[in-house]
Order: sequence, then structure tokens, then C-alpha cells
Amino acid sequence: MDFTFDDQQLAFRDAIRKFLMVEAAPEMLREVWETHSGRSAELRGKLADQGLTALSVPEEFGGIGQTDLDWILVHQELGYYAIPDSLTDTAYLAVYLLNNMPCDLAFKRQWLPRIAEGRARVAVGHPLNPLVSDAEMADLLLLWHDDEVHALTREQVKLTANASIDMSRRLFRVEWTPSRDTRVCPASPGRELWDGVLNRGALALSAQLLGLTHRMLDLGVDHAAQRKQFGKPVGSFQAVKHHLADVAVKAEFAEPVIHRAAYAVANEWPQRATFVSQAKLMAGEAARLSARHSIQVHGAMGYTWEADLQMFVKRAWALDSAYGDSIFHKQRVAGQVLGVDARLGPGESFAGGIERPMKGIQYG
Amino acid sequence: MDFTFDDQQLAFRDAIRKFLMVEAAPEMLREVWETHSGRSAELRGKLADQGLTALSVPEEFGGIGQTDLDWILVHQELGYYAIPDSLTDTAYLAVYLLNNMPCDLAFKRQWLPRIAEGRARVAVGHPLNPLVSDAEMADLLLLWHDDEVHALTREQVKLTANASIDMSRRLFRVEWTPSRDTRVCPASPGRELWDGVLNRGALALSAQLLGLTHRMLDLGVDHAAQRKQFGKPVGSFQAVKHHLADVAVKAEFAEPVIHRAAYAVANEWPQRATFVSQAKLMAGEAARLSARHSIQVHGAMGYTWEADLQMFVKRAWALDSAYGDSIFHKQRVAGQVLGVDARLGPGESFAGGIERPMKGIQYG
Amino acid sequence: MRLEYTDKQNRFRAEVREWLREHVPREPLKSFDTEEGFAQHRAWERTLSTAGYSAVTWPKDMGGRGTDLVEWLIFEEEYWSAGAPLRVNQNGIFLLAPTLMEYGTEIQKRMILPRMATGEDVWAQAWSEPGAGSDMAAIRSKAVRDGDHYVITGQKTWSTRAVFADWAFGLFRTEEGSQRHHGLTFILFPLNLPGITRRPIRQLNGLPGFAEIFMDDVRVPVAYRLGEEGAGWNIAMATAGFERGLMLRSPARFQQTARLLAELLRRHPDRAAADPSLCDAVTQAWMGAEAYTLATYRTACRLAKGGHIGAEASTNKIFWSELDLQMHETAMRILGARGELMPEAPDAAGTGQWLDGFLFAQAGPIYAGTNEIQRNIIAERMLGLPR
Amino acid sequence: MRLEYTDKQNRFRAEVREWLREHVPREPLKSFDTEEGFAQHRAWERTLSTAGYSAVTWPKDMGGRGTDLVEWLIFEEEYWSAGAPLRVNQNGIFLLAPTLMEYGTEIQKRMILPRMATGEDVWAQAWSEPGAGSDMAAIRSKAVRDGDHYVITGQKTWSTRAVFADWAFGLFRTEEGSQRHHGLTFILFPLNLPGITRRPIRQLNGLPGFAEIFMDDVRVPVAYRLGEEGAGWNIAMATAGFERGLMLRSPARFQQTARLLAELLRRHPDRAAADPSLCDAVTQAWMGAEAYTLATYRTACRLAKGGHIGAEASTNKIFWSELDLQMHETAMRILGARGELMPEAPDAAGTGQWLDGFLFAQAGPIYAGTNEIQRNIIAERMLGLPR
Repeated sequence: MDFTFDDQQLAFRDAIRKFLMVEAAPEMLREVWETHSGRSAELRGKLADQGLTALSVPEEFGGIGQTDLDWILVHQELGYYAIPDSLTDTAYLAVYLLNNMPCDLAFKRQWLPRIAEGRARVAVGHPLNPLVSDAEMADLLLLWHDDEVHALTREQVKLTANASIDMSRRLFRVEWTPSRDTRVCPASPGRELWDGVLNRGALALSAQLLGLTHRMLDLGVDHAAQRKQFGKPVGSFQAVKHHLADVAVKAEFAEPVIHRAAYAVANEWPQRATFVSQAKLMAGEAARLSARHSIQVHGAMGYTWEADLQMFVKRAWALDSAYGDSIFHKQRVAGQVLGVDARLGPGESFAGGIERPMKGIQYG
Repeated sequence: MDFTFDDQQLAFRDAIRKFLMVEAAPEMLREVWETHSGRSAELRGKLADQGLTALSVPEEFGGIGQTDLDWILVHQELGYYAIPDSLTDTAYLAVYLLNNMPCDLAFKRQWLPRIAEGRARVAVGHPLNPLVSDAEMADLLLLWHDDEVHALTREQVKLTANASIDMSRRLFRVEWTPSRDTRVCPASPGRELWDGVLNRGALALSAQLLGLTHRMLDLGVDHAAQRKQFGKPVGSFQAVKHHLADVAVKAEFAEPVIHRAAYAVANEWPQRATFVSQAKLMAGEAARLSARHSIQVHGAMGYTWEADLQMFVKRAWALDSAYGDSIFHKQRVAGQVLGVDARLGPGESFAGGIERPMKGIQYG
Repeated sequence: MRLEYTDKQNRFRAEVREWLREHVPREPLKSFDTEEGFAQHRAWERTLSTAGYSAVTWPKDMGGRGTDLVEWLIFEEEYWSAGAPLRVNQNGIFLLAPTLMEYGTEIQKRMILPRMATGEDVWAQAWSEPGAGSDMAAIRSKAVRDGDHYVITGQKTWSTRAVFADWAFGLFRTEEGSQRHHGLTFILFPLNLPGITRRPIRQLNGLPGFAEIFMDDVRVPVAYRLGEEGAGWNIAMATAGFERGLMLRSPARFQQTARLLAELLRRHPDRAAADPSLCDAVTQAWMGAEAYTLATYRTACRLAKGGHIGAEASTNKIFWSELDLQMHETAMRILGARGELMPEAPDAAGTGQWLDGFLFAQAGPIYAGTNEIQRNIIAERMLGLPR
Repeated sequence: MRLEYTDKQNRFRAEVREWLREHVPREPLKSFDTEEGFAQHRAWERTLSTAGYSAVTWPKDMGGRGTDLVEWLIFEEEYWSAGAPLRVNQNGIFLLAPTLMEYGTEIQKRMILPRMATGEDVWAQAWSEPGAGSDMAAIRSKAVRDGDHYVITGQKTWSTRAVFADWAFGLFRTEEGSQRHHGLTFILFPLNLPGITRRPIRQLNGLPGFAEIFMDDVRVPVAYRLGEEGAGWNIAMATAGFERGLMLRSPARFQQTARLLAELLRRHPDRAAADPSLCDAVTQAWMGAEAYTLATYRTACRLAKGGHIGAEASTNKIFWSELDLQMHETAMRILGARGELMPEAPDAAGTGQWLDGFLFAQAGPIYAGTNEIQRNIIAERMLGLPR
């Protein structure tokens, strides 16, 4: 039993944090927002230089073969800096699919090395998300159809852009026709793979939401320490302190839940679905509270476009409902907790070795 | 449209308030608690002298024939002073039943004048309450059986005492055998009467809960203004202020809801059930918050037996679930609000003249 | 107590309902935070005024209908039920006008109110300053007397509607070296005077809902002063009482939102089935809107009998702002993954106004005095806790 | 990171489970706030100690098992799962002992710890004073040096377990005229010394869970001083860190409550049907208990690698105390009208422990430093906001 990250994992996290601190200042994000694509080729190149596009790609395909556990720390940082990029979809989710699909090796050879090098963007269309992120710039789209996986190019699909409150998101309705030619994985292994995508998507967003929680909290603290009212910093008023302290409590307790979920996914624990959903619920709750309280302590600045806070707040609101909104995840957790065969109580938190049936959910 | 009480109603309320302030100090309540019966003949006599036992009794039976609206102000005061007495059951609910039952005049003549004079206690057994309050001292028990009303004396029933967290409550399981002799009202008018008892019981408790809310708030304010920590009154700390301010907000908005419900019951508005349930829900919520926050600002004093606060807190917790707990009342409100024929929105708050079917609830 | 409407009140309701049915624009107007939308809303104010509806409580000779507050509530109920446009001149009509009625000279009233009623003059508030947000007494903008003019210098901010409005009202320090609440004067000023520069401030939704106003030696006639020199704070507090109190957010607004929320849930039975706590949330929304309505009616009736609004104005502010958040958060939960879509997104399927409302609701606990300030006021003035 | 238990850990769990199955009393003990119950609980401490289970993390020669914190967590999990009695010597074992291990002399440890492990000495804390509740630095009780004794005068209050306990520990002002945190000394004292009077204080449930301690020229040997004279504040803060931190409320306690809550709801399907939000509340309870458990495991692992407990002890205190309230409030909602019945009421039908727990949960946000104080600590020490 060791519930800590090792020094190498933490060093990698620190390196990514320093890199993003320099490369992803709010002004830069605003600039990227304003572009049509909402994406920066330059930023993507730098992310690749940091090894992020290669993180999950097996070494045989030019990657560095890291696990879900390494991603979780990266995703917290990506959230903190609100990185507008399809990195998660391409380098985490699509790579997971490609790694695990029983498709022919040529297909993997075609895509995995390009992804690792940062030369390909892949969009992933999971049925739980009504729209597909980053479809317009994608070199490849991996789409769900009756639990099968289909692979299409941009030319094979019709896209309709849908603006999100989070200007860093680029969402598209994707219309397309499934065929034998587009199918790269049948429903039988596909079903499990799409569950895997869901759990990893929700996990990635949980970690990003936790990062966003901390960013909004930090912005709130900074504002409260500097802004004066009634002759004192607003941060010296107890009401303001307690607003921010409440956020810190939520963040503190969401984190180990997210880390357990990542471990459960990496190690294919039978309860991973429950643990992931708990992580998403608690991260979403922390992020919503952080948004509300940070807006509140910002005063009127909190609902302006000028204050950086808005960028993180909007992203938190948007990500909270992607890869399963709170209703979906609450149902998954409740299904386990309230079931007659529920294994609750002391001693069950790490019962990874015990087989329990995972409740299936119908998509589509 | 006039949403204010008239001067006479307010003067009566003020008189009762002054009377209770003198007669129902916490030390006296503690003394009464410690007695076996939990009731004070002396206090009952004084309540009768104030006209409270005669309030609803028609003038022809020696009463003063006042309405539900007059009771509502009295009940707020009874709540504020946590009066341990069966006054509500005897003089409000039982009198309502006796006034409206199609029973023979002799029965009314037997009981109503005695009630008005404060010489009789009547216990009312509504099916929504698992136990019957004040059954042991009752001269008469009016009990539900299949929507009929049955009248029994103490000698005709078997009682089992059940201690409540609120030591001023005296609850009994009542075992008895319904018969033709005991029946004083058949099910057909009985059903509506029991609904009337429920609405009035819930209304009386709503008003008492509001009174309790204010009492606990006042105790919290007093303590916070006097008790010093870190060299200042604890009431000068913003967190303490805000705890108490939040209670004041809840109380402020529960009150007109309770008053509308009383008016709706007095005037037999078709939506009275919904309005009463809303009142009970909002009063209960205010009382629960007042209990929690007043305990909190009391610090360690808040969970002692010595501090008077506990008497009011426990009563609030107990009354919150009598005559329908929050689940029951939420169902009644939701049934109206979420119904397809719901008349919501602006302009419907006083739509007393419009006939709407009242959803029936099966008792028993 | 009598909670039935009188025949007169019912007739008034019927009249308003009929008129609105005929006059409310079929197509929703553009946002009044755009130039085009502002003009549309100004025109609508003019239309309203033709029936005396832009300010029903005002005397007829000022452009109103001379109604009491209960009739105002009835008017608002019909107005919100009809889905009529938001009121671009709200700051003037509901915040400034009550103060003007009490403290203004006869000439000021006649000069200002009728033009406000018709929308010829749209008003902005100019309370806050960069260093004086919730702490209004920290105002530093100066007005120096020079003959029959004040010369104004300084900066105002968070000035709602100021981007396109014609006039503004605010407090200025007229006594050199005065501190806090003292030496402040209430001054009305046209926003097109030489020396005034406005810088729009974009809100969460990207539109300029308020502005900064820079004033550089702006000459304002003394005739535009409201009340005595140096009496500004007390006059402004009267306005703030109204703002937080009765008229800033009419209850009908929230009742209408609660109704639409219940309809939204009914249109999404799958969501209610997946999460029955949504039913609780909608029931809670209805209860909150009702409670706010009843409390307002009660206050209106009390005022009619000569009562005053006290610290309960602060309870109002807290109650409606939290209710508004709760309702819009519930709507976002019902919408789930589609909730993030902007109103113009093709797949938003007509639910985009909930996102707009959700964004606007974020401001509720902050403007017109943050809810923290309101809680202080309740604790100190209603409950008597030490400062 | 490795979240599986080791074989050694699994063996330890199995051993504990087996032992508890054999030894946990069939009949629940009486409350340790009664004289009879106190004696029963003291006897249970002795039974526990025969297997080294009363303080598993202590060295074997002090009466413990020399386990690490993860094994302590495992022990607690089995302990709570087995429905074993509450720990009457909690103040000694979990609050005083860690401090004693760090600051005590070898002689003090050998004198005190083994007798604590066996329950021969049951300990009470004596932190608060009438004028010093949350503000512990306002302590006024004095200890005046007289040769090899301190002469103690003053009053302590809210002294948990002090009605029947044998020893107590607290802070006393040893430097005349010293202010706040300065000049305080940490002193241990037997409660049967001449000059000590105890007055029981009844809790919400009517039982004397704590007491006032009056001290009138009580002579305590200097050998009972913990640490240096005048160093009491820092030593006490270390204790407070533990109190709020890891060991005051073991996670298993809340996991067990969450499990019982889920069972309670399953036994009342009519209630869940009438109000599905109860399902949410139970799910929430489970999530909270899990989160608290995971956070504690993480801290335990971090401490094992040489880390320290910092301001997150304050987040712990807030989290478990609010969780405990939420869980018991949910239970009371499930029980509805029967929730008010005392455990001994014939119709309470075995659900009375929920009312007991509900009452006890009320104290959680207050004792061991109110949650308001904890929020201040988080804001100032974790987030760096100005005082």
C-alpha cells in the first residue's frame, strides 16, 4: 500500500507545470480563442516536444508507453492552464483505442507514430457526448456506431459547428454514413473499448476540473489579497476567507478520489466505473463551487470579460457535463452503492482484487 | 387585496405574547418537563383565562368563534415559548372536528363548552402520526379508523408511553377496538374532516416552527452579543453574523407563506393543501437551519443540557416531522407543481377562486 | 387580511393583458447591450408609454397611471407572463424616479420624468468607482462649484446601461477633504457633455452591459443637483433601499422563470426519470418564487398603510439572487451536455436563453451591494449584533 | 503508487478480524457517560490490551503492536466493521500519547503509556476554560512553582470524559503576567488530587459527557510537567494537529455509518420511493466516507515517507464533521416521524442509535476548534490570505 506518486512522476508533472506556466499565459489563450480553429500549431508542436503526444504510445510505435496514472497528473496541469487543444482526445483517448483495437497492424503503424510525433490530430466521437470536439482539424475521426469503432477522414463527414460558452472548445455535429469500409472494430470488443474511452475521458476531465478548481481558487486568493474595500484587503474579511476555504476543502478531498480512480482504471479494477464516476462527481462539484465562490470574491470583476477568471469558469462549466454529466455519473455510483450486493463499509476502498460485475449502460 | 393583519388581531397576539413571556420562562418549562404528565394544570388554567381554549369554539357553545387566521398568530407565540400543552390538539383540532362533524348536538354540547372553559383535554389521533400526543391526560380521544371518526375515553384504550427527544412531548401508542358505539362520524364526511385536521395540524406546527425559529435565533443573537472570544464578542465575527443572517432570511420568507396557507384554509381555497404543505416545508427548513446555526454560534454551550437552547432545538426537530414530515409535504407540493395541469407562474398566487381538484392521499 | 383581488384590480389585469397581447413584439428584441437592440428597446419604452404602462405607479401627468403598488405587481405579472421585453430604462424608472419623487424639485420632476417615461431619456446608474465597489462611501470623484455649475472630475465604473444611455446619476464629493459619507452630493448629468468618455466593459456573455465613465472637467449645471449639497449619501441610501427592496426584481420575473423551468422538465421526462432530484429542485424553485411574491405583496400592502422598508430589503436581495442562481443551475442540470451551447448554436434547440440567464444570475449576489454586505446589514441592523 | 494491500497487511487484517469476532461483547456496552458503562468500557480497554490492540501503533514494550499508520487504518476498519465499543480512552491514546512520545521523558513514557494501554488510567483532556473556548491562548489557570511542585489554581471546562477519568492534561500559565501563547506549560495531573472538584456537564442527550474541573491550590509534582516550562503552547499545538488531523476520527467510523445508512434505506423502500432524493443523500454519504478514507490513507503514506501534517488537518476536521451531520440528518429523514423517539421508546424499533448519533454529530463542527476557526486557519495558512 503506497498512496503516493514516485519522484519520477512528480518530476515530470513539475516539468510540465513549468512549461505551461511559460507557454500558456491567459493572453496567449485569448489569442488562440480568437482564431477560427481555436488551435495553435505552435503550441501543439511544443506539447509534442514535451513528450505529451507520445505519452501513451507504446515504445514500438515511437512513444514512451506511460500509464493512466502518469496522465492524471498531466491532466491536472492541463486543466490548471486551460489548454485549448485536442491533446486529450488525440494522445490519450484515441491512442487507447488504437492500442487496444484488434485492428490490423498497418492501421496502428499508420497513426500511432504520427500521433507520437505530434503530426496527427484525432477526434473521438463517444455516444455520450452529443457533439464531437475538434472534428474540423482532425486528420482522423474515430466514431461510435452501435458499439463498433469506425475510422473516417474529414472528407468523409459533414460538420456543423456549434459554439460553446467555453470559447476554447470547438464542437461539431458530425453527420456520416457507417459502412464496412469505415469499420475498424466490431461491436464485440468495441463495446468494452467504448467503456474504456468513457472511463478515461471522464478521468481526464476530472483531473482537468480539479486543475481548474485550483486555478479559480488561486485567482480568487490573488484578487482577495490585493483588492481593498472599506480600507482593508477583501481577503481579510471572514466571509471571503470562508468562501475560499470551502473551495480548498472540496479540492483537498476530490484529489485522492481522482487518483484512486486513475489507479483503478490503469489496473482494470472491477469497480473502476464507480470510482471514475465518483471522481467526476466530486471534481465537478469542487469546480462548480470554485467558480461560484471565486466569482463572488472577485465582486463585479467576476462577471466581466476582462478578468481572466471567466476563461476558467466557463471551461469548468463546460467540462462538467462532458463525458457524462453529473446525472449520468450519479446513476453509475448509486447503482453500486444502493445495490443489494453492494460491498460498502470499512476495508472495501481498495478491494481491487475482488470481482464484481460492472453494470452495463446502453449507449446511443 | 390586503396582506396585513388587522389591529385587533395584532393586539390579541401582543397580549398573548406578553402573557407567555411572564408565564412560560424556560425554568418553568423545565419544571413541567420533569413531571410525569409533562403538563401543568395551572398553566392550562391560565391559557383558558386568556381565552385560548375558547378561541375556535362557536359563541353558542361558550366560545369566541375565531378563525384559522387568528390561530396562526397564536401558534407562532406558542412556538416561540415552546408551550408544553395539548392546547393545539384540544382547542384547535378537536374543536374543528367537533364543529364540523355531523354528529348529534348533545355530543357537541357535552364537549365544546368544557373545552372552551379549559376543563377538558382532547387527544386527536390522525393516521399520519404514528403515535398520539397527550393521550394519557385526555378526557376524550378522537381517533381515525378507515376515515371514520371514533370517540373514546381513556378507559377504553390501552396506552404505551414513548419518550421523545422533546421532553415536552407526551406520545403514546394507542390500542383500541373500533365499534359502532365508538363511531361518531362515518367515512364519507370523515375523510374530508381528517384532511381538514391534517391541514390545520400542519398549519399549527408551521407557525410553531416559525416561532421556534425566531426563539432559537434570538438565543443565538443574545449569546453572540455577550460571549467574548479573542477579545471581541463572537457576534462581531462575520461568520457568526452570516450564520444568523441566513436564519433571518429563511424566517422572513417562511412567514408570508404560512399566512397565505392559513388564509387558504380559513377560506377553503382549492389549493389549500399545496399551500399548507409549502408552509410546513419552509417553516421546517427555517427551524432546522436556526437550530443548526444557533447551536454553532453557541459553541460548546450549544450542545449542553444547561443552555436553554436545547429545549427549543429538540422541539423544532420533533415538530418538523409531525403532521406529515418533509417527504410527505414535498410530495403534495410536487404533485401540484409538476402536474400537467399545474397553474404556475405570475398571477396565480392568490387564485383562490379557481376550482382545482385536490389530490387525495390514502391514509392508514 | 383579504387575499382576493378587488374587481377594480381584476379589471386592471384584464386591460393590461389585452393590451400586451396586442402590442408585445412577436419576435424577441435584440439584446439592449447592442446598439441595435438598445434602439429597439427604447422604441418599446415609447410604445409602453402610450398606454401609461412604462411607469404605472407614476402620476398621470408624469406619464404614468397613478396606480398603487399592488396594481404595479399585477402589471408586472401580466408583463412577465406575456414574455414582454426587458426594461432598458429600469435604472431610471425603478431606481432614480422614486428618489426624484421624494427629493426632486417640481421643475426637475417635470423636466425629467415624462421624458423618462417615453424612453426619450434612458438612464444609467453611476454608483461605483474603481476604489469604491461595495464600499460606496469611499467615493473620490469630485464636483467643484463654479458659479451655477459643478465641475466634475473623476471616474465611475460598473455603470449599468451607460454604454448607450443618455443620462446618469451618481454621487460626487463636493466638500474638499470630507470623509466617508460626508460631503457627498447627488448629481444628475447628461452623458454627452464635453469631457465625458465612456469605455464599455464586457460582461461574461461578451456584451458591454456596463461601462466606465471618465469625467474630465465636465461642467454640469447646479440645477441638475438632486437635494441639498452634501446630502447625497442619505438620498442615495433611499435609492439603494428601493434597489435592493421592492422594485429591482419584480416577483413575476421569478414566477415566470419557475414556470418555464417546470415546462423544461416536463419536456425532458428522461432527465427527471434519470434524476428525480430534479423534481425537487423544480418544486423548490416554485416555492421560492411564491415566497418572494408573497413577501412582496405583504410589503406592498404594508407600505400602502404607511409602513417603511427597512433592513428586510437586504433579505430580499439575498433571497431573489440565490433563487435566481438555483433556478438557472437546475435548468443547466436538465440540459446536461447541451447546456454549454450558445444561443446561436444550431444544436442548442431553443434552450440558449437558459445559458444567458445562468450567466446573468452569476451577477445577482454581487451587484446592488454584495450578499456579504447584505448579511452584515441584516446582522447589524435587523438583529442588533455588534459591528 | 500501489493501492493493493501487502500480504503482511492482509494477514494482520485477518488476525484482527478473527480476534474481534471472538472478543467483541455480544451485548452493546452501556454509555461510557454513565458510571456502569465507564467501568464496562475500561474493562474492554484491558481486554483489547491483552492482544496489544488498544494502541496498535505504539512500541510493543509500551503495550502496543508497533504497527505503522496503514496497519492502524486496517485495525480501525476491522474494529468498526465488527461493531466494537467506542474507545473510552481516546483522549489519552490518540491525543496525549503522540505528544508524549515526542516530548515526554523516558520515565514519563514508561510511567504513563503502559497503564494507559491497559485502561488502568483513563485520560481526560482539559483544554478549554470558561473564558477560553476556541481561543485557547486566553487561558488563565495558573501553576505556581513551589519547590518540586506546581500549585495549580483555576478552572477548566468542556473536559471530555473528566467525570469518571483518572488523569487529565492541559495548559497552565506558569509565568505571571504573561500574555496569550507565552508562559504556558503543559501539565499532566491525577484527577483525585486534593483541591480538585469536578462538576459534570450534561450534554444534549442528558448524560455528563464532559465536566468542569475546579482546581484550588492543587499540588502537582514537577515531574508531571510535559516538556519545558513555558513551552506548553507549541506542545499543545502538536496535539491539536493530531486531534484535528489523522486520529481523532478514523475513516472507518464514517464508512461504517455510510454502510448502515445504506442498509437503513434498503429496509425502508417505501421512503426511497416517496423521496428518491434519499438515494442521492445515501450515495453522497458513501462518497464522502470514501473520500475521507482515501485522503487519510494518502496522509498516512505521506507521513510514512517523512511528510508532516499541516493545515490540511483543518480541512479534515471540516470534512468529517459536516459528513457526520449529513449522514445523520439523512437517517433522520428516512425515519421521519419515528426519528424523535428515544432509544428506549418501545416503538423506536431499534433505530434509536441514529438519534444518539444525530445529537452527537451536532457537536462535531464545534469541538476540537470550531469549523469557523478551521476555515480561518485554511484561509490564512494554506491559502495565505491576510489575517
